[in-house]
Amino acid sequence: MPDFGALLRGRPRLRAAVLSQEAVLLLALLALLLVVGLINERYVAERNLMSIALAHAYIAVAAIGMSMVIITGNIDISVGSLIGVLAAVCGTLANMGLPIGLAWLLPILLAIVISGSLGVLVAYCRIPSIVASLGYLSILKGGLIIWTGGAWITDLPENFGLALQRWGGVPAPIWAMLILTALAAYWMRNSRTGRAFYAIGGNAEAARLAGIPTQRMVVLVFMLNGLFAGIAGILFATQLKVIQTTVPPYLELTIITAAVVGGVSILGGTGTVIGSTLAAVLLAAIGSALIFIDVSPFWLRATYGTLILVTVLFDLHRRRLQQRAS
Amino acid sequence: MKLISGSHVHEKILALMLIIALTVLSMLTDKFMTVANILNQGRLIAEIGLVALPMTLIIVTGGIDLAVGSVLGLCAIVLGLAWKSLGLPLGAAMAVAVAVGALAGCFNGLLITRMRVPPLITTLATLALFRGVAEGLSQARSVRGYPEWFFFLGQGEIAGIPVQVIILVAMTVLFWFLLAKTTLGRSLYAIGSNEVAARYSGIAVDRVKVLAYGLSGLMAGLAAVIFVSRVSTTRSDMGTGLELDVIAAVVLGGTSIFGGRGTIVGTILGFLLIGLLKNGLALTGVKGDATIVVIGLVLILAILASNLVERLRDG
Amino acid sequence: MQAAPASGAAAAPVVRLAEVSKSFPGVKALAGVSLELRPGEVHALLGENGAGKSTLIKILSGVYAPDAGQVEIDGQAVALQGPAHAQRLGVATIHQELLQFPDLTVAENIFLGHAPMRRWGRIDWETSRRRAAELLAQLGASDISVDAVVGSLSVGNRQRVEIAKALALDARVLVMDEPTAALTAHDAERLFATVRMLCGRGVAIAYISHRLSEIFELADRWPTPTTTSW
Amino acid sequence: MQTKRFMSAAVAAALAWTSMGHAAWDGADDLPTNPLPCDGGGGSVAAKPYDGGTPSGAANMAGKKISLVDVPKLIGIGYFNATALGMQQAAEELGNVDVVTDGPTEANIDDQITFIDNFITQGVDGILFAANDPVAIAPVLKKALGQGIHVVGYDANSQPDAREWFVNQAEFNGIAKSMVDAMAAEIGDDGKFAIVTSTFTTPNQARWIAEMEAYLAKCHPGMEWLETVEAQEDNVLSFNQATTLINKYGDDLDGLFGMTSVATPASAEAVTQAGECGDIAVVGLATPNAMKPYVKTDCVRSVVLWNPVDLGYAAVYVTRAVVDGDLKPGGTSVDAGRLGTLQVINGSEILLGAPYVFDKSNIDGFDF
Repeated sequence: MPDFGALLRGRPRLRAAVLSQEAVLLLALLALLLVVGLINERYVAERNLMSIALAHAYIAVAAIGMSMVIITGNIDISVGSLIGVLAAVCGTLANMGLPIGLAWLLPILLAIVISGSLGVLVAYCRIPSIVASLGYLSILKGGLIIWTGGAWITDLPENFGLALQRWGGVPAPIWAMLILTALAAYWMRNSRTGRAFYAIGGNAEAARLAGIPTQRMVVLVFMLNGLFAGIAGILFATQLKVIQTTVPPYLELTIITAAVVGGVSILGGTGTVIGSTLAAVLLAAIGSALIFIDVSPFWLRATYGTLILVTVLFDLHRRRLQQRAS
Repeated sequence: MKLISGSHVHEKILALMLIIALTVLSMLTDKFMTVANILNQGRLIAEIGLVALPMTLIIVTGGIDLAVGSVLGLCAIVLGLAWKSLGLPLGAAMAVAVAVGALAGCFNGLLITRMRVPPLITTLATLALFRGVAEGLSQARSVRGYPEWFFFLGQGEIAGIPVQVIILVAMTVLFWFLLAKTTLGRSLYAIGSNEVAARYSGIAVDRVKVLAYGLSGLMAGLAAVIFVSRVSTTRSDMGTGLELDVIAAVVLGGTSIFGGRGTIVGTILGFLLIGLLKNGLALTGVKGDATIVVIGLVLILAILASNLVERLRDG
Repeated sequence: MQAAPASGAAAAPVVRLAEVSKSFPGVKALAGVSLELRPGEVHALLGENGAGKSTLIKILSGVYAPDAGQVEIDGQAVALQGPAHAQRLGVATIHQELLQFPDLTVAENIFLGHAPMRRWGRIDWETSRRRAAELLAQLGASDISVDAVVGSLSVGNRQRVEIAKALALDARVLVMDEPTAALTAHDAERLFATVRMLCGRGVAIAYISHRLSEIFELADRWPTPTTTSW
Repeated sequence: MQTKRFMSAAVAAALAWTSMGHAAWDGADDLPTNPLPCDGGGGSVAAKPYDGGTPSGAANMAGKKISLVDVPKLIGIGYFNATALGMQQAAEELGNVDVVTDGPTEANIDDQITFIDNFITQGVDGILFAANDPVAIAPVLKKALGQGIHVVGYDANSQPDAREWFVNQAEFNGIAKSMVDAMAAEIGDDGKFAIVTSTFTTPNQARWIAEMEAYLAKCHPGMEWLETVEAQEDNVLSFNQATTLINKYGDDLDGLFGMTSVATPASAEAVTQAGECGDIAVVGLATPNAMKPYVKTDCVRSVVLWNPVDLGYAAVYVTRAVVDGDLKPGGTSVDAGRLGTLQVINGSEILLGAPYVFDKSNIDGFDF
C-alpha cells in the first residue's frame, strides 16, 4: 500500500478529502458502474442509472435524518414503521378530498410530532433511544394494521403522484435527494446546531458543560428525523398508483445500513449526510448489479451482506489510516 | 416504600407488572391461568427465551447481537442438509448445527474484537450475511421427513412438561449462575461499565466478548434444533425477526443497553411478561395487531416507571 | 505559609465562595467552604479523592447550585444557571477527564458553542481557524495544527487546546482539576510555564491537585485546613 | 494484515457465488409435476379415497350456532382481506356461524402456529387456515383435530392428514396452464419472459412456477425463461425488481409474470413507467381493483385469478357442511350457497373452479 501518510502529511484538507468515506464510496460506486458496465452495458444506460437513483431516493432522504440521529449517538429503529404509517395517512387524506398540497404536508407535520415525542422520551425520560424506538416500532406497526386493516389505498387523485413528476427530465425524488442532501450537509457543517449534534455524539457530558442544551438538541434532532422521514414517506407513497398499507419489510434496517455504510459512526460524533446518500445509492446499485451479473438469486442476500461487511471493514481501515496520518 | 428501597428496583417493578397482568387476564378468561395453557405457551416461546439468555450477557457487556434470527435460520438449514444431503446421522447433524451456530457467533465476536467493528454494525451486516448463506445453501428447499424420535425435543414431554421448557429452565439456571456467581459474570459487568478499566485490571476483554457472542450463536443453534423439531420442517426463513422479540425481552428485563447492568432474572421476567401478555390478550379475544401495540406500550412504560422510581429514590 | 501574590497588592477577589454547603442523599459533600480567587493568583486546592473537590469544582463551574452559602462574582452574589452562564461570567473550567470532542478539529473544539458567525447563522470557519491559531500561538503552541482532529493529539497537547478554549472565552477565572494527572514530566513543566504566564496576564487560577510538590511550586494561596472540610 | 486477508477472502467468495449463475427453478419440494394437455380439456386424475383427518370426539353441533376462526398466512394484504370478506358474507347468509379473522402481520410460520394454538386454548368450533408451510403447521392442526375442533384449509394446503378438507381455488397445473397460455397468446411461442415472485420458499408460488416450467416444456418449448427474482410481498420492491429486469434485458424481454397479487400490479406499473406498454406483456395473478388502471390503458390484457371472496365464502360453507354432517369422508360434492355445487377432487379437496381470466370487458364487474 503506498504511503498515504507521507503523501498527505502537512496537507490536512487534501488528506481529509482523500481519506473521507465519501471519496471511498464514490470510488466504489464508480468502480461498480465500470465493472458491471463492462459486463453488461445496459447497466450504465441512462435509464438504469436513473432507476438505481430513483429506487433508493426515499431511502437516502430518510437516511439524512437517521444520520443526524446517529451522529448524536442515538438511533431510531421505528422509522420504517413510521414511513408505512405516513404513506397510509397521506393516501387517506388525498382520498378524503383534501387539497393535494395539504395531503402531502400534513403527514410531514405528523411525522415531526411523532418523532419529536420519541425525542422527548429519549432526552427527558432517559429511555435509551433503541428501547424507546423499539416500543414505537410495535405501536406504529400494530396501530397501522388496526387502522387500515391492510386494505390498499387505490383510486388516488390524478395529481397525487408527486414522486412521478419530472423536472427537467429528472424525477422529483432524485431532485429531493440531491437538494436535501446538499442543504443538510451545508447546515450540518456550518450551523451551530449542526455542530452541536456532533458535539453531543462525541461527548454528551462535555457538550452539556460547554453550555449546549443537550436535551433540547436531542428532541430537535428527532424532530428533524421526523421531517426527513416525512418527506421520505411522501416520496414513498406517491411513486406508485396504489399504497400498500403495511410496513415495508426491513425498511428501517436498509435506512440504518445506508447511514452506517455512509460512514456515520454508530458510536456518534462522526459522519456526514453526503456519505449516507452515496451509500443509499451504492446499495441500490449493488442490488441492481447483482441481477445484471446473474448472481444466483439464492446467493443474492449473502453477497449483499458480504459487500456491506467489506465496506464497513474498509471504512474502519481507512479511519485507522487517517488517525495514523495525523 | 419497600419497592423503591434496596436493589433490583426494575425486577420488582416487572414482577409487580407481571402479577397485575396475570391477575387481570385470569379474571377476564378462565382459559388463561391453567397449567396446560402456561406449559403450552412455554413450548411455543421457549426458543425466544433460549436466545434471550446469552443476549443478556452480550447487552451487559454493552454490545448487541442483531444476527441471532439469521443464525437460527442458518443452523436449521445446516441441520437439515447435514442430515439429508451429507447423510450424517441425525444426532451428529444436530451437533454440527449447534457447532455452526457457535462458530457464527464467534465470527461476530472476532469481527467485534479483532477488527473493532462496533457490535451493532457487525451484526447488522451478518444479519444479511447469515440469512443469505442459509438461503444459498438451502436453494429454497425445505428438508422434511425427520424420524419420529427427533420430534421428542420439540413436541414431546417429560412428566407432562414440554421438553423444551425443561431445557429452558436448565439453561436459565446455568446462565443465572454464569452471570451472577462466576468470575466470568463479573468480567462481563466490568466490561460493560468500563471497558478500558476492565482491560487495565487484567480481564481478557476480547476473549470474554468472543465467548459471549459464541454462546449467543450456540444457543441460537440449540434453539434452531428445537424449532425444527417442533415444526417438523426446515426452512431458510426460520427465525426471521427473532432479534427484535429477544431484545425486547432483555431490555424489558432491565438490562441496560449501555452495558454494565442487567440480570437473568430480569430477562426471564421480561420474557414471561411479553409471552403471557400476548397469550392472555389473544385468549381474551384481543387481535394480534392490538397486542403488538400493547407490547410496545408496556416496553416504554416499564422503563419509564423504573427510571421514575430511581429518580425519586435519588432525590 | 503564604507566598506573595504575583501581581503586587491583593486585588479584589473575582470569585468568592462564602460558607458554601452541598449535600446529596446520605452524604454531606461540602460543609461551609469559603474561598477567594484573586486576579493573578494561583489558588491551590489540596485534597484527596472524594474529599469534595469535584463538588466544589461543579459549584464553581455552575453545574451544581449550593444548598447553602453564596457564590459571588465581582462582588455580586450570583445564582449560576449552568455551565454556559458561568462561562459568560468569565469562569472556565478544565476538567480532569478533558471534556473534549475527539472527532472534531482543534479550531472547532476551541470555539464550540461560541463560534464566530456569519450571516444566516453560518459558522465563520476562516475566522475560527485564524483566531484559534492566534490563541495557540499565545500559548506557545503553534506546533498544533488547528485542523487536526483532537482525538489524534497527545494528552499534553489536548490540554493546551483546552487552555486555548478558556482563553477564547476571555476567562478571568480558570479552574484546573488535576491538570498534571496524565502528563509526562516534560508536558507538566510546559503546563506550569503556561499557568505562570496566565497569572501574569491577571487570570485567577484555582489549581486542584493532590501533588504537594506542584502546589509548592505554583501556589500563591492555599486554604488552611480550618476553613475547609477536606 | 488481517483486514486485508479477510477482505480478499470475502471478495473471492462473492465472485465464486457470482460465477455460479442462475439455475432454473423447480419448486424445490420434490413433488412431481403434472402438466395439463396443451389443447385444453382437464387432465384426468384417478379418483382417490378420502385422505384427510378426522376430529376426535367433536361435539355434535349440527344446526347449532358455531364460532369459527380464520388464520390466513398474514393479515394486512388485499388478497386475504378479500377472503375474509367472503367469509363474513357466508356467515351472514347462514346466520348460524361467527367468523373472526386474525393472524400474523408477516407470513411467518412460527407466529401462525402460535395464533392457532391460542385459538385451540380459547376453544372454538372450527379453524380455517391458509398455511405458510404445509409441514410446519401440521402438528398444531393435528392438535386441534385431537381436541374435536373442525379444521378446513383454503388457499394454501397443509399435509392432508392434518386437516379435514381443503378448499382448492384452482389446481396448480390449471393456474400454470392459464398463465402460460395467456403469455404465449401475447408474446408468441418464441417469446422471452421473466418472473417476479414473492420468495422462493413460498409453497404455492413455488408449485405454480414448477408447474409452469413443466407445462412450458411440454406445450411451448420455444419460449425462453430468462430468470426469476424475489420481491417479498412488497409493492415498491416488486416495482424496483421489475424495473431492473426491464433495464437489464431491454428489447430481449417480451413478458413479465407476476406470481402474487402484489408483484403483478407493481410489474405493470414498472412497464408503464418505462414506457414499454405493448412491448412487454404482463400476465399474472392479481386482484381486479389493483389492476383496473393498467387493464383500462391496455397495458395489461389479462389477469388470472380465482375470486378470493368466493374462496373465503366457500370455506365457510364447507365447514358448515362438515359440522352439519352434510359433507363426510367419501363425499363427492358439497353445496356452497351462491356458488352452487362444488366437486370433491383428489381425495379431500374441494375445487372452487377453473381460474378466472379478467380482461377489459369484465373487470369492472368485480370489486375486491
